[in-house]
Amino acid sequence: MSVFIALAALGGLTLLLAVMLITANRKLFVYEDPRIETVEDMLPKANCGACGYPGCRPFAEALVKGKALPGKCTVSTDEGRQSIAQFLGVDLGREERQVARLACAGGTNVAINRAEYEGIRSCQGAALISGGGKGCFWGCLGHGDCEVACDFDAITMNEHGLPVVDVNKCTACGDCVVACPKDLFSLQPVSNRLWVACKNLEHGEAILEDCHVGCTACGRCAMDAPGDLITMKNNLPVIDYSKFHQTKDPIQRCPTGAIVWLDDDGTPVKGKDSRKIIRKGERRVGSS
Amino acid sequence: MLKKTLHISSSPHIFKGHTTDQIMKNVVWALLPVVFYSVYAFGWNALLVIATATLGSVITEHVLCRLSKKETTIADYSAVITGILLGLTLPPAFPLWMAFVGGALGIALGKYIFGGLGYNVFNPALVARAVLQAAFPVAITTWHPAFLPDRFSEVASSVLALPLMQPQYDVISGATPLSAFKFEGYTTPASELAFGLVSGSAGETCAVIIILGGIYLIARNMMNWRIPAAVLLSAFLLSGALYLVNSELYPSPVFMLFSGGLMLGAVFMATDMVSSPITPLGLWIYGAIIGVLTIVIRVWGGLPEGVMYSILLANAISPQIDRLIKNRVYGTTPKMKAV
Amino acid sequence: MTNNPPPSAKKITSTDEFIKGLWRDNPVFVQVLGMCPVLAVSNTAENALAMGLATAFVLLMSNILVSLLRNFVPKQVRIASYILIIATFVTVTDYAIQAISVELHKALGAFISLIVVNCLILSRAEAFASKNTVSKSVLDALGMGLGFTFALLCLGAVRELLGNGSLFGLAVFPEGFQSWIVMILPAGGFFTLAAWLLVINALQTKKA
Amino acid sequence: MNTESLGTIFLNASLVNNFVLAYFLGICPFLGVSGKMETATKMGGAVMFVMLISSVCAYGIHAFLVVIDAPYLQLISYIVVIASTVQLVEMFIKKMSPALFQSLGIFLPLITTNCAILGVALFQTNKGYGLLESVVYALGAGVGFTLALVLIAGLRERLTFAEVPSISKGTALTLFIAGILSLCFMGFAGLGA
Amino acid sequence: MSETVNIASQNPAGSTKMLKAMVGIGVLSALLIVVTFELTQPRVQQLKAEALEKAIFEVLPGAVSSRTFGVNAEGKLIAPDTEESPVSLVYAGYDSADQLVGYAVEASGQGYADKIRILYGYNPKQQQIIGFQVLESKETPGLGDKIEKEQRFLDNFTALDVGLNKEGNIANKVTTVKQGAKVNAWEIDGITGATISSRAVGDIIGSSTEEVIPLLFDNYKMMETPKANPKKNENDDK
Amino acid sequence: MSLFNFHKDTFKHGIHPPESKEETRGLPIRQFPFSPLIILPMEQHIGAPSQVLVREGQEVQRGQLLAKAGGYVSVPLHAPVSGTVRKIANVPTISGKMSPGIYLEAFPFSTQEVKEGKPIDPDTATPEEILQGIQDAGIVGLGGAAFPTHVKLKVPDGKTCETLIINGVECEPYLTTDHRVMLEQEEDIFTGIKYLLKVTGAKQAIIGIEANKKDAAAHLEKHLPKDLPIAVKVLPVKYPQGAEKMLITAILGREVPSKKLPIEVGVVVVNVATTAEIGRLLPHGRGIQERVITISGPGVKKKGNYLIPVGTPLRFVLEQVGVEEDVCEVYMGGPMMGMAVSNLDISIVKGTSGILVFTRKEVSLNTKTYPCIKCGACVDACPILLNPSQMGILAKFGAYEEMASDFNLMDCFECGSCSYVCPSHIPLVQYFRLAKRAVRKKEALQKEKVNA
Repeated sequence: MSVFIALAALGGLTLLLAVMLITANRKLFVYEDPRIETVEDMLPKANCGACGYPGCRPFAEALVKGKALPGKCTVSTDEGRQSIAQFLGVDLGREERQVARLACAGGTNVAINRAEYEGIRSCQGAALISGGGKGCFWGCLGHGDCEVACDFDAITMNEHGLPVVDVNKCTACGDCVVACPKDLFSLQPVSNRLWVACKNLEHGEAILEDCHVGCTACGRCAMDAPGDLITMKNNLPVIDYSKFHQTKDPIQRCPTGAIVWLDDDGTPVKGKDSRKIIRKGERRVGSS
Repeated sequence: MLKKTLHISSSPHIFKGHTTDQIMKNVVWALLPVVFYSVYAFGWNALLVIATATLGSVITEHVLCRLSKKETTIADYSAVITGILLGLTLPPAFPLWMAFVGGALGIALGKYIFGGLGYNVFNPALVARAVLQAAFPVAITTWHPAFLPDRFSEVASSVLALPLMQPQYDVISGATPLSAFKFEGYTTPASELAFGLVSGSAGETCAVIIILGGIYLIARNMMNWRIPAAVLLSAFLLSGALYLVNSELYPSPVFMLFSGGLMLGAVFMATDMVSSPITPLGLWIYGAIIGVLTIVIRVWGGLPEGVMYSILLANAISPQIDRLIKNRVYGTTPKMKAV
Repeated sequence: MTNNPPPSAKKITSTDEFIKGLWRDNPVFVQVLGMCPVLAVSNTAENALAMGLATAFVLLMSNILVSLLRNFVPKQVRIASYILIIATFVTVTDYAIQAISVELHKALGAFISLIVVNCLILSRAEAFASKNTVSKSVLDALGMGLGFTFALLCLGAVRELLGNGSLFGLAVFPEGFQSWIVMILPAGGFFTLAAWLLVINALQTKKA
Repeated sequence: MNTESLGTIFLNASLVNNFVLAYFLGICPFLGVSGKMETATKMGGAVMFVMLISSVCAYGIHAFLVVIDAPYLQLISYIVVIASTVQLVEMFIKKMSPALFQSLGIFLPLITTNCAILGVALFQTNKGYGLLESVVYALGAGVGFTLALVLIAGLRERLTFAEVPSISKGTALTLFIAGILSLCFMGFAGLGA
Repeated sequence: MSETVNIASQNPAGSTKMLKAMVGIGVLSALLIVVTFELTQPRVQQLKAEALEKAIFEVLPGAVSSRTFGVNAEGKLIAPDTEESPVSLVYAGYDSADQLVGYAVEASGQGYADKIRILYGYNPKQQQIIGFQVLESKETPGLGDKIEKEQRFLDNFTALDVGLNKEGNIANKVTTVKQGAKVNAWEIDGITGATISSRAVGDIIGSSTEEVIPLLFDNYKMMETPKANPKKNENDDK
Repeated sequence: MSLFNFHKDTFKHGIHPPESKEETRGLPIRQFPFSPLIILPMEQHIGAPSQVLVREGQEVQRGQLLAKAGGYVSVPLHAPVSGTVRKIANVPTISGKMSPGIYLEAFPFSTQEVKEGKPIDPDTATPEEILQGIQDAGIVGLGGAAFPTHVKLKVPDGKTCETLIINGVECEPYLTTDHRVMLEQEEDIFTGIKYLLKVTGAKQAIIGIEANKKDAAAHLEKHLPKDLPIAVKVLPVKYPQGAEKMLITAILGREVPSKKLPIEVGVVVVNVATTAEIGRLLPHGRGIQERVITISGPGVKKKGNYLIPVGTPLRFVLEQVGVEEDVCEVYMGGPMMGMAVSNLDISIVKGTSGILVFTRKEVSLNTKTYPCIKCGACVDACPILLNPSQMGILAKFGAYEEMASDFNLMDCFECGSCSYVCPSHIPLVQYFRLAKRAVRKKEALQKEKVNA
């Protein structure tokens, strides 16, 4: 007897609910981006809320709108996350890979600090206080804002307080470009090997007091360079990469090593005429 | 002469005298009389308990700093305060091993996991106390009478209970004024309360000394006077109103203010700056929440004492207070920002 | 962590399906799923074990059924159907436990019924069983179920040990042990799970 | 049999035996959605709403099951009816008021699998509450849930700006806070007795 | 969860399929549940009955069999076989000689944390409570749950006076007093540290006895032996 | 407004740093020697840099125009000494930034006579003429902000100026330039006010002076000209009363709306030294060549108030007055808002009101930073009632936008009261500057995007 009651009750109940849902589905239909549905299907549908969104569907909506990253879902597998990322296809496919390049070579071994900065340990903070105390106004302050800003661990500060970009890890996201208060970073195609590692706009040897590797705007590189590959603008050499071909010649006569050739892994190579810097320790005011 | 490297730093270039560690140190100074009095009233037991709790806090702070490879922060006195405050809220005959565990928990659970000083959202001493209360309900509600004649010659056996072992109590425990009232309807006279001639936690019995410590800190501008004022005022008003309604059923407001941990809580616990709101109005509201909740729990709740829970709850509410109560910024019209 | 190919690639061995739930994708420690019973009935090791097994059973059965019916159920009523299936097995389990021991049923309380809304089960049904063969689903359910049971046991053991001085009801500490009552209170549940997560975090940071 | 006043029921469900902090119900959303104040309040509101609906539904079903004498169908019919009702409500809101849907509706699907909802339905049946009592009980549970959620959201929001040690970041920290809050709520024990 | 989206674009045949699937699963579920229920029910009932009987025998030392009586809305005792539906239940326990040992009465009330459900044994001859057991409580472990465990407290209930006065009411209402302050036979010696819980027990017994004892005392003669009423409760079927 | 009755004659909150003015307040203004080399950056003021009019090698006379205004919000620059233009190149400035500038070599034995220009008669000139005259004289706010004064004085259409407030508060510790100016140049001040009243159309002028300069107040009151509606108001001593908004609240009890200018409440505030300069220069049609500067601080040997030519290098100044051996930090401006100097080759500019030298001893006091304990001291100090504590925490974690949207970050004017009282020595002001800069940068970027 109870079997029939149960069958009738539950069967009836499910029938009723199914009919209700189906009619509701038709009557109350609202159009939505079909991608949301697809992404939602790719999610585990645990509706656990661990992603910070109130369920899988809102999370899917956020994913489609680009407001969230698939990695936020703790329940899904790595593969699941990847397939979502692939579906949403953020990878634009650039013609040539770009990397961040630093236009300064003035580490603590070659550049002096005129004043000792005290305060928030960040370049942005230091830059507010009389420019940060570095002798060269344009130079790297060395507090490592770029290192912090880099989400991919591609930037590390070397022993002279100068950031070094790991070319292989760099994704050219541009975070370091924004982070640097002195605007020393820029995104460059990897093939651009000839590089001016200085930004100071001073003319003449005076800059050498502040930094041994500063550009004195002597113009020798421009003179040596074939054609108008290099021109002097605002006391700095400007390289026209459109005319660029793989030659190390321009670096050879630079007396300071401000213009360099970058190795495959981004290590700068100086010309043979540049001053050899052997100092390991910190360069102080007064010493030369 | 003018060749040397200058220093550069952000304005302003002058600073007012006292620093954070000085504030902390002064809180310790203000607490010392309370400690002395509790030792006077409860003898070696109290001294041992307070010292052990403090030791637990300081050692834990040191060890955790080392473990996370940071410079040790015991020199800022905040761990000492946590330890002393915890010790003061424990019964004088509390087993030492539990006190030590409490001190350690206060730092680890109440402070370290949140990021250390400045980030603890709850008062660490009270977190420790709450955990102890839940873990060892018997030990923490077994009160020792004050001014026992042998308090300087003997140490209670429960104090020296072996670690992880149940303590044995050798003295018939006394009832605190609050439990005496709650369960027996007996009201302890105010004079006894004010001078701590009653059973209770090591440090909560003598209201007068606590008030003096508070006045010292307020006078040195190292404590926000609004919190104790708000706590005591709201507790007084609510219990006063109840007393007026039915003086048979409800105790007098004076009894409420001077009994239990309200005074210690209002002056030294609720005023923990980190876990309290920041705007003046927010502080008043925060204090009032503590005062009202304390009375509500004491009068209608199942527990005789509610100060600890009230302060912890108010700690939990204080981010909300900070969110809703903001100063009206100069040159703006006051409006509630719907966040 | 690992570079397992997606399930459709069919390169995963059966052991992988089984193992992943135990540790790598442990439902409690890694995915933080199904927390309610984890916290609520882990006050003793015995309860934890019973709860874990009950959940594992429901998970197994519903995974099988869902996997069997996966081509029959249209997408739109999938969730509703799955809930029906899960609820059925939970009811079955509920009566089975009652028939085994009234005491145990009393200890687990309403949480047996609440297995229905354990997001672990629904998520496995949705994410795995509805897309995979029966045999794979069985392995997945077993792995996840045992992983869940294991996590529950981890909690239950610690809580019972400290809160009661015993393990599976057997006294571990000598006479006179002061039990830490907070551990069997709700707060203790939160603390123990948090502590386990701390331990796992610490292990992972060490590894990395 | 039932001597509890409505006030006691409410106090019990919201404070003394808080659903989240004492009964561990609704932990998943509690852990997940408590990161931001804004989401927390909305979630709380939505949960309260669904609790009321499901409480009434459960009362009706229970009465029906008593009539046909099939107590064994209790669980399955509760969950199915609650799930479907919530879904209907969701669709209805979506159609009628997109604004309301954005602020409340999107929480609804998550709530279906929230143990607190089913918990209310089961407990009210176990305790043998009448319709009015059930509703008050559901309301109390909802208020308690929201309270816990809002408190923890505030604390977590504050702690996003803290130097939390790396090992206690994330769920562990939330659980610790929940534990401490759970201790705090023990202070309410005995209220309304 | 939400299946709202692609419905409109589906062909109508989908609806039938959905319907079929839902109902099919529903019927399957119902079958499974009913079968399980039918299979387990006897054993579950038996286990429950055993548990209850065990509790009854515990609070009524010496009892070996029991019968269930109801109390109706007018406060009259009714036999188990009558049509009237009882408001609450009372269990009578008999010793091996089929002599009435006493009644086991269930009572409940608000404790510290939640409701406390207890069972106590009443001996009408001695007019005493002779046994006590907590059926269900959520009292704080270590403190409030001493009412279940602490022997000194349980000893209160071996001979707790619930004697009636001339008017047929309880002469002295059962109350809990402070630990160590018990003077009279009708007082319960409380537990320090579990004051509220032990008082709650006192209150529950106090109010329950005031209601039930006079009734039971009036009627106990009628049920002195099980033979007075030949039809036995199913609880006795062993 | 009623609330402010409780704060009569002053504003809410604020601090009381030690005044440290005793040593210099009694010292009369003295002429400073001319430096052999004058360095003049073109960016001495807020706004567009001045544009150089001279060439290298050219000889100029003191007071001659060296550079013209680079736009409306800009002022010209006059030669502070007679000499030769040696070089036109980048010169370092206090901000650390290099700015185009002029190196001027002074004639060693010149009489340094000042060139006369076209005088502007206070009685007959039209407001427009006066405004033009003020710009031509190169006058900027001498209180420190160096905002071109003529821009500030231009009352926008639709607004009226009721009250002219002359700011003689000088709330920064150590500084006594305004104090001395008020004591010594009352005639110039009153002439200046005459110009200003005419330009702004204000009905009255109030000179606000803090109670620690009662002598100056008494002096001015004694010499008040009968024909001008001028009042002197003595205010309680409190920092930062010299800030425009605070001063307006203190004197008139009105609040300047957030992100708005004082003209919104019908007020124009002009610094007393600027007023004196207007009164001194305009009748002769000259431009600014020098200004009064307090040189003080524990590291200075010959403290005092000096009249120093603009462009004098800091190194020369310090050599002249002599500094202690363990000099550690040098500031331009007061100790609360002044900027630390990293390079002594920078020169005095028009906005420099003081030079302070601190030795190792004073500076080492404040090194250790503790975490914020939310003591609320900063909240009780902030004159614009912000929540520096919360903002400091947000800034530490880089939540700049939240600071701006929820905590009125942009209203902060960096007075330094919060940092001054902070027991944890959190560099709050620096954080806020950082945050403000980041927010502005972001806003600018967004604007660019919208326009693009």
